[in-house]
Amino acid sequence: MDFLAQNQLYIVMIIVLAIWLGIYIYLFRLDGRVKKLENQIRE
Amino acid sequence: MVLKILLGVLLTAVIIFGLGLPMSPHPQAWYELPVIPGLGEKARIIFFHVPTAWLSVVAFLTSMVYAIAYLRKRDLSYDIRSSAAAGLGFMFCILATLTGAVWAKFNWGSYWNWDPRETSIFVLLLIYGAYFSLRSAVETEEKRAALSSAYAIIAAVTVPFFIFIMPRIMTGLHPGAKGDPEGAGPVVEFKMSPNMRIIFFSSLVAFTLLFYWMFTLRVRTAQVEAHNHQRG
Amino acid sequence: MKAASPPFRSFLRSAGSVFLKDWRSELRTRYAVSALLMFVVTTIAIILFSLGSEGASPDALSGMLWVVVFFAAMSGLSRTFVMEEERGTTLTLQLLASPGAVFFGKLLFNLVLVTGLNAVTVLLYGAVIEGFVIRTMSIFVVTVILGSMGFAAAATVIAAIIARANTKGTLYPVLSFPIVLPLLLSVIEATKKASDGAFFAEAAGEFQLLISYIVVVVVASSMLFEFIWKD
Amino acid sequence: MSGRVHLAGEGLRKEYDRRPVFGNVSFSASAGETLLITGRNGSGKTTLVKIICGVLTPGGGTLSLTTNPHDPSRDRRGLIGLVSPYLQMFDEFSAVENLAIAMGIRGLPFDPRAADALLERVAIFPRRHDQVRTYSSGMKQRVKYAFALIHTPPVLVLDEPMTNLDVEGIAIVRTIMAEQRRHGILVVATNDLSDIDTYERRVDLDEGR
Repeated sequence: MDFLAQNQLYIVMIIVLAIWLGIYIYLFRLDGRVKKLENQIRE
Repeated sequence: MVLKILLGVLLTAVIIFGLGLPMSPHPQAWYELPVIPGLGEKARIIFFHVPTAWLSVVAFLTSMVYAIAYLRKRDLSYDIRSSAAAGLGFMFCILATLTGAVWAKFNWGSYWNWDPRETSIFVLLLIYGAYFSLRSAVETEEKRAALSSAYAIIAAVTVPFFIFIMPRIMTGLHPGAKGDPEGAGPVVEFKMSPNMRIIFFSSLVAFTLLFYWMFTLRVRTAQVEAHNHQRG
Repeated sequence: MKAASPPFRSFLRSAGSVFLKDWRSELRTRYAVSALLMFVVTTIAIILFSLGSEGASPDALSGMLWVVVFFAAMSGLSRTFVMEEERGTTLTLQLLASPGAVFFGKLLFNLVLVTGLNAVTVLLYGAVIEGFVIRTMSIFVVTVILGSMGFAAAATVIAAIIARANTKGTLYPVLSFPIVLPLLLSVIEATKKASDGAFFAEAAGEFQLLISYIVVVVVASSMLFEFIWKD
Repeated sequence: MSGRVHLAGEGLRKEYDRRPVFGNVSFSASAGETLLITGRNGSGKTTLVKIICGVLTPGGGTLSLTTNPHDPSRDRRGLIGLVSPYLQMFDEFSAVENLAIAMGIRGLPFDPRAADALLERVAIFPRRHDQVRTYSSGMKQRVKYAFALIHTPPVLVLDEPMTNLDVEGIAIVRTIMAEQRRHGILVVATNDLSDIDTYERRVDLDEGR
């Protein structure tokens, strides 16, 4: 904790990483769902 | 699939290295970033702010190219692409504006200074905003596509004039602008060490990939929607 | 003109007749002119009230002149197309004339309208607003003329888009502003130079910019107009 | 005077909002023939009329209108006259002025005597200098006939030709229709088959639904 308090930049980094991970996972799931719908249409 | 994984790795690396690597006044080791006088840690924004601004321009051009394609071919799938690109461009444009404004508050003392680049992105925001208000005002799909395509092209045609007007009217704060003793040429050139450059260009590539992925996703969802609409 | 081929001459005739029809219609109905004039008077009055007894700098005043022009133009220049759409005569015009003839006829009409409007605005503004002085008249006159042409060029195509959308006018300033902004910035800059007493040659850059703007916008809109005009 | 006119549509279709209005419509007609367009409400009669007049681009298919000998001074617009309920005159002008405007915008010379003769024929003559906005709807419909005929088009397109007309008006229109069939093509879009006694060609937009 001391380390983080002194290097606030790493807190920023962790937050940004978390946001990015969230977006990434969201996009992946969206991609999957769209693919499913597209397959439904094709049938 | 390869692209998606590449994107994931690349952007994660950009975040870790771009924000994580220590800065030192006289960089020796490969992992040390140089300190830019007057900016310090705040210089790190370049890895995220510039790519968003870059994408808002790329998206605008993409949208215009598909607008021309729509008017030539009268195929609604081009309009889907055009509006999808414009939508993403609008989002990235807002992101670039916000990140820039917050950063400007801490570095230049105020959120907004009407420096040439701020003015241009403001104009881009206005164009995007007008484009979407126009789209929402037209009900028939074919008409909406034709009118908004025409508008996008007219708007794009007038944008280059800003490049000639801005320097006459205002002095710049952004690196590369007139009146900046350090900068010559575009924003990318300012005093970047080789390792910074690698991170910066990786970030550009990663953001472009992200844009491409989001773009195809939007197009695909819109096509599914259009299909459902068609079947009633 | 002797060598003009018959199709070209009939194109000119056609565009001229579109202009003439709008012109005579305007004389009869005063559809656009009265709204425009009232707008100019109202805006100048508001500027007068807000200035009060305090003067503003000549730079600010030359900027404000174009604010008046912009909003007045935005209130009136869409009328040519919106009027056709409201009265259902768009189809009639589509049957009669090629899109190019309609575009250039309407462009000419808007040009006449906005030039007249600007002349009135400038005279009124100069007479009423104290502290607004023009030292280099030649720069100012050329600026007003080129500015009018630029406004007409940009406004005509946007008006055509607006008329075909369902909004009829509310979106007009929104759509026009980003398009007109380069024009607006250059004319403001040139007007400042005129009021500072710069030499004519010093404004050459602005004039080049204005001329190329007009050319680019007119060429692009005449190419796009067919897509806007035909369903 | 207009030579052999030929009007042909091949595989025409049109969509609105991705929904087909009609698909694969074909027809042809030559001078001296009447083409009848029928179909229920919403079957796209008006859409087809607008496509024939060249103000609407078809979603697919081709439409050709040829004259023989080819007259280069007239484009497609000059070959067609349209009368329809949704066509509006410039109503702050008089009937005569409307005809003059029409000829001017078409890029053709205006002959006032021809205009007077035409207005006489549709029985508007006494009020030809009054603004169109003061006319009754039946009179407006008559002015539209003059408006559509002033440039003597080889193809006359009538959408619901008898709208708003009284007995006298209907008689006038019948003679106009008969005359058009003598030298050119008459296209009529209507569901009221009592309007029209004889026709050579027919497009039924209800077919194939």
